[in-house]
Amino acid sequence: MTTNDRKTDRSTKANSSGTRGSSPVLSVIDATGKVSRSRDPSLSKEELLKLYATIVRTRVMEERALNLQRQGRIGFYVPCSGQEASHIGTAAALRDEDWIFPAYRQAGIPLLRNVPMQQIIDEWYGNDGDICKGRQMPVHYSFRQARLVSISSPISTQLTQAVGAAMAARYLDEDSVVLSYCGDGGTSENDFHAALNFAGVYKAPVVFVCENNHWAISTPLECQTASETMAIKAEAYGFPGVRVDGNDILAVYQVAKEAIERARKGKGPTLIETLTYRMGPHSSSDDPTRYREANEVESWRQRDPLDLFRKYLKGKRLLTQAIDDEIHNAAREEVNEAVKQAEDKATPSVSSMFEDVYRDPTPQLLEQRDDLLSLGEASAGSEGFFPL
Amino acid sequence: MTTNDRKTDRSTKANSSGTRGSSPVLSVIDATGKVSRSRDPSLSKEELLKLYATIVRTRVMEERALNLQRQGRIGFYVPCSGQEASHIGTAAALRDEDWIFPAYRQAGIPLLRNVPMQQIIDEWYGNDGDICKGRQMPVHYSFRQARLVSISSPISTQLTQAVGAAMAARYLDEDSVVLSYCGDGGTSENDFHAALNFAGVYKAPVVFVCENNHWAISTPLECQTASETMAIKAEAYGFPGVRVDGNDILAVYQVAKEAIERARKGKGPTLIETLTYRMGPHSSSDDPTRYREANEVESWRQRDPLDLFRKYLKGKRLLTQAIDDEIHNAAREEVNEAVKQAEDKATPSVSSMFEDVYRDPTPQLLEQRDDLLSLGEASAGSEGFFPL
Amino acid sequence: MTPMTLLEGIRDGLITEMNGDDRVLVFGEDVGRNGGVFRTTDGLQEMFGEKRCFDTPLSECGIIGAAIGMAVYGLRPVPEIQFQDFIFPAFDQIVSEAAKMRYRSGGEFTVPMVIRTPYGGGIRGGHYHSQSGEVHFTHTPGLKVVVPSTPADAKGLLISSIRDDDPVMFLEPKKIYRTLKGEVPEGEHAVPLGVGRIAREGTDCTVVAWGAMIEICEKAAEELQKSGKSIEIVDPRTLVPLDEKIILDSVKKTGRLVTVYEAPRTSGFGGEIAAIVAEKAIEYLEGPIVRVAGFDTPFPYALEGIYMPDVRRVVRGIEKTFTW
Amino acid sequence: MTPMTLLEGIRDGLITEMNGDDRVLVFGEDVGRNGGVFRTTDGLQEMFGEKRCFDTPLSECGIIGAAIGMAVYGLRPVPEIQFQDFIFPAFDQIVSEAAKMRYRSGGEFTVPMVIRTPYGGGIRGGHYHSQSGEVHFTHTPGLKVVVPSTPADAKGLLISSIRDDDPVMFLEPKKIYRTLKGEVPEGEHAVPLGVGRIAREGTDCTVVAWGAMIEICEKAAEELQKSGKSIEIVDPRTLVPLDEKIILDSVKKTGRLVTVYEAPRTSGFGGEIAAIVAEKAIEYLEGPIVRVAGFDTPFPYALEGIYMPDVRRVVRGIEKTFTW
Ligand SMILES: Cc1ncc(C[n+]2csc(CCOP(=O)(O)OP(=O)(O)O)c2C)c(N)n1
Ligand SMILES: Cc1ncc(C[n+]2csc(CCOP(=O)(O)OP(=O)(O)O)c2C)c(N)n1
Ligand SMILES: [Mg+2]
Ligand SMILES: [Mg+2]
Repeated sequence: MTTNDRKTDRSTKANSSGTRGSSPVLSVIDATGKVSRSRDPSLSKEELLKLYATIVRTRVMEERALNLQRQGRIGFYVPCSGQEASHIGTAAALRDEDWIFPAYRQAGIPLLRNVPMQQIIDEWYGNDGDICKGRQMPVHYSFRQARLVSISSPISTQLTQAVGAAMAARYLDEDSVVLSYCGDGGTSENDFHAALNFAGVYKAPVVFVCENNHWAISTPLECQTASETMAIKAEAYGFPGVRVDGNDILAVYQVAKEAIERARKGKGPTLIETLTYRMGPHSSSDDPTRYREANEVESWRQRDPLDLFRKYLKGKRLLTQAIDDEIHNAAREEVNEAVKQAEDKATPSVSSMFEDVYRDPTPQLLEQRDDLLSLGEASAGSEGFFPL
Repeated sequence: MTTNDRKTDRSTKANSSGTRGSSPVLSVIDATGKVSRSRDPSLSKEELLKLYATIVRTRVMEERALNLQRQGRIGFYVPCSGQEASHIGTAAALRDEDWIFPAYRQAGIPLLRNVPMQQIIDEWYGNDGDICKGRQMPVHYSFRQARLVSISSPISTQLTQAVGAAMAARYLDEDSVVLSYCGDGGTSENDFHAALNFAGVYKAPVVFVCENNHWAISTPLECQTASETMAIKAEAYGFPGVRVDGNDILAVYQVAKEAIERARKGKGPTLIETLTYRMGPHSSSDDPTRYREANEVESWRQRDPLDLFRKYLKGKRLLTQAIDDEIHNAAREEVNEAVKQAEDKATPSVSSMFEDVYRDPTPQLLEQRDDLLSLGEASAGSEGFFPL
Repeated sequence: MTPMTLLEGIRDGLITEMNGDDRVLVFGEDVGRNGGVFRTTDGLQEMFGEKRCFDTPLSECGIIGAAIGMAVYGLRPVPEIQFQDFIFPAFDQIVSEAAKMRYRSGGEFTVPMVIRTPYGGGIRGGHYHSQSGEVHFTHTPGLKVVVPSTPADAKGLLISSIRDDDPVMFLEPKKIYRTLKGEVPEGEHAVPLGVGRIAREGTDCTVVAWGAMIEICEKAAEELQKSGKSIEIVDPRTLVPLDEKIILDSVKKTGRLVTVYEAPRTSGFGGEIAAIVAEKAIEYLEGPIVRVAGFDTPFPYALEGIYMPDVRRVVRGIEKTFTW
Repeated sequence: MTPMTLLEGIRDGLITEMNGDDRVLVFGEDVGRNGGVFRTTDGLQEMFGEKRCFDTPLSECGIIGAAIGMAVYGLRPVPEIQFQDFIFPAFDQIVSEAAKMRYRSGGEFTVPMVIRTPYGGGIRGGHYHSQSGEVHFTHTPGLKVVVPSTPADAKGLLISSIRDDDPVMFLEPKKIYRTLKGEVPEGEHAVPLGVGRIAREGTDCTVVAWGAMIEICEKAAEELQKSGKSIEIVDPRTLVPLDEKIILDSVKKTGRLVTVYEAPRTSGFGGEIAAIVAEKAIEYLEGPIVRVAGFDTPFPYALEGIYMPDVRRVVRGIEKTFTW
């Protein structure tokens, strides 16, 4: 079946600033790093540098992750390079008490929310320091201390849950807001529809961020939907949708701030579409050269959100080369140290596999555990049954 | 959780003609039965009278069905009174070779497509004349000869299937179009989203009719969605949505005709929202006085699609009282005769229960059948094991 | 003690928990204003207000997804799915999300939620208002699966389910919603999960059944009593966690086992019970383990009475364990 | 005969049927341009064009719903679900629609469709890239359930499935996609559905397994051979329809039965096989029926190797049928 003859322009030009069709795309930083004054969210120097450092730490962490994966030291990785501004910028507009239901490609958020690097990297290794006890693939984090809810693989299931959490917050008369993410592919799933519909009906204090990186693995946007934009989909649910240049962290922050405050005031949900691009493969198992053009990737590299933000900061004289180097070095050291520690940790115990299925294990689980353990003991002498 | 404070006006006034919000509602016949000339689809007298007779036959058939149900002679019924124009008008715009994937509330379509009354009423009884072999509840028809695909209970599942059928038609270079129905409640389901999205992406020759009767059992529209209209939801999928007065059969026909021809020409899908009202209960198990106001029902009764069409036909001198009586009498007789015959038919055989699970029964099914039958024989002498 | 139907027992359980715990919310399609299509939630909206008992859009996916989010946030949602046959649009949320949340987060996030849903045949509901899908849930680690068979248990098990810290599938045998009456303790009444009951004592053959099948088995046992066979009926009450001991003890005593269930025979939960006994107590068996179940066809309409296990088939099933 | 991996066998089966029948369409997430995330459909889009092999939006519900509509209209769709773990958004379409279409329409409408999907552990995929959900389908009358365990069967069973007039769940053991190699007949090669095979002949104990578990059982059998125990391995190939006879005949010969499966133990398909044997051949059994299965937990990541049945556990399971 050939899809719709429409051909989407995935280059940065179509998306950067200005309008496409009837949908304006908000952009704050221009290609030279200058800012349109009227829209500058006017963050303090500390705030700006924390955002910058978070992007850098995310980038450094990821480079290492892909390396470790290639060396077979961790099993899998999902890089987000190119999309850091999109999720770090949106999450930065939250208050600490607000909740996040992420997808799997928002690696910068735990760092932004001060989750120790060690906890993140322990998760990659699935070692006994991992909060998730080695039960999930790398990048499927759970950080309660950061109000970042457990990530799963099925696409978009977090969205309806986010709405429920927002309804709960409202029921409890708390004024926290819930932020949830999905990809462009994620808009096609059942939960996207149910979530936005419920959010509209109950006016839940939730903000949805659709990170439109133009691809769902190898599936291009025009094969995902014939909708003019992702933002327009919000109209089908009775609330506003906005488009923003997802590589421009100030624009992203600004748009998120407004949507979050709207939600907090009881004015209901917003769908934010961030236009962005994943510069790397879908995951460590993916070979993007099979399905996309080098020049498309290159055109987006020219608008790397890290470079763009650096230009802005340097232009404003908020960042010197020395500070930049320091940030990079600190990040590298932080990662090195965490990797070292993670590699020294043990695999979770065999009996831990039977925990947390329920609050209290059923008799069946205890029996299965004991049965398994007895086998281990019986043969431990010969070849060592539990190799991990 | 209280829903959105928005309060939908469900009265006919808000919906009849003119515009509501930004969405125009197409209407052709006014309250006096007069027609806005420019939009009259100019059907022939025969065509108009067939439409009229189909509404009457549907109405007469249903009155009888509810009666039979109350008497315990059939198990269940789902009335569509008030909505006949909406589905008969849309389906009438099809060609014979076009396919239909209905929901359960389009009882007029089989009649329009010349399915014998007997086959319909045999289905209510689930007797051995029933095409479905007594396997489904009443009103879950399947009429291959009318290209009307088997109806199921789960809401909106027919919509994605309709898209697949339309894709198949296009793949086979046939120019048939597929029409599919759902209710206002049905727009909230997973399949609504998937279906419209696929239809948009593949530009499938399919037309969706959302019969917005303002209620999903006891759930009012404002609790179903915060969307301004149902029609607007089409924009999220990149194709047009239109609203039409669903009680005005000429308007419905006109809108459907355009959408169907559009689809046939390869221009893609349309979502038609027909504004209508079910005048009776959701089903024979439902008591609508628990949840809706008498005056709301009354206001819609004033715009009964049968009366409206009659006014039009009489105004145009296409229908005399004598012909009207004849149509009614013929319908009554047709129904009486079919009921009589249906009641004389036997229950499907016990062994038929094991057929059609697969093309050929598995050994397991044959064993289960024989085992069951052997029990029947063993005890047939005593109290008669198979009472049906 | 008050005489109640099974349905009233459930309603009483809901009221008890809503009174006792503000975090308990009831919602679903038509549960509010209409009080549920079976009237299980009748009057709850008036009693507790629209914030605690409300109608939802027609989306099981949304209902369960939102319920999970509420539970994660700290509430105790009790969503209703109108018929178990209509749970499948929410199946992904149930098996991929609710069931795995505690495990995958190392215990950080939990889903204390009770999904109430009517299941089973007996109301002439045909394909889509009659199915018994318990196995889809018993095969999903992380879910508990509860099936009451008396009004008192309906209340008591529901209360325990709502107090439980894990997601519970609460399957209500709709056939006996109104036909089964019994004494129900007033106020607080919690029947623990994981503890079966002997519905009838006997010595010659064990029958394991649940929900609406219990009364069929009781009639079959009466019938067989006439020919001197003493039948023990075990109602596990909760399929997960399963009280294996009560089943094994009974089989060890009687030497015979029949399982009775409404779902299609292949891969039904009675097969699981047969497999447990064939692994752990085969040496006690004096005959084959017989299953009396629905057939491996979709649930029919006109022949519903033939499809569902009835007294004759149960009697014959039991007899087969004696002469084979 | 050509040496192929299991994955190549599947691809060859697809090509054979696409060549032979214009009505065969292949689609799903990333199956077109990318040739599938496992490369099972590699090159098909070039060979057959975008009309016959194409990518879809990220919606399993849409993929299967549309496939059903195509099948009803007269095509033979072969949709792919990227991982079986992700089939649940389409579960309603599969169990409520595809499975029941023929029955509910009295045979008027049918759904000749093959849903291909990789299942099972062994690739360190954690919770959501490792599950074995066959029971959800074996418990749904109207579906056939096929699991190949050799490259030749992968091709031959797939061809039969595509030619079958009913909906088939074609579950591909991804663990052995590339690791298992074997000779595959060229061109037309159809292995009938419903006919099991003896993967290894033996006299002392029957082991029933399928998919990637066959090779584990073969290793266990080798191991036990050393101590003089002769193990027969039965691969049913299709779980529905099940070749009961080949299982019962084997058990009658050996007097012992072990079932091995990756899915969680409770309500797994090995329990169904145990139940069948406990009903139909209990008098031949000389020991308990033992199940070696996944544990009743979600599928773990770091401890995958411990979770999945391995040679040790299978050996011990078999030994239990001798000494208990
Ligand atoms: C329900 C489901 N179907 C399929 C997959 C396999 N899968 C993982 S990521 C992905 C693409 C997601 O694309 P998008 O939503 O655009 O997010 P992105 O990866 O681009 O951030 C797919 C198909 C899945 N994880 N879950
Ligand atoms: C998946 C699913 N959920 C719930 C039901 C129960 N149910 C039957 S009809 C109905 C309301 C449908 O409302 P709508 O779509 O507006 O159609 P209408 O009945 O008004 O024509 C509900 C909830 C169902 N049949 N299927
Ligand atoms: Mg994407
Ligand atoms: Mg409606």
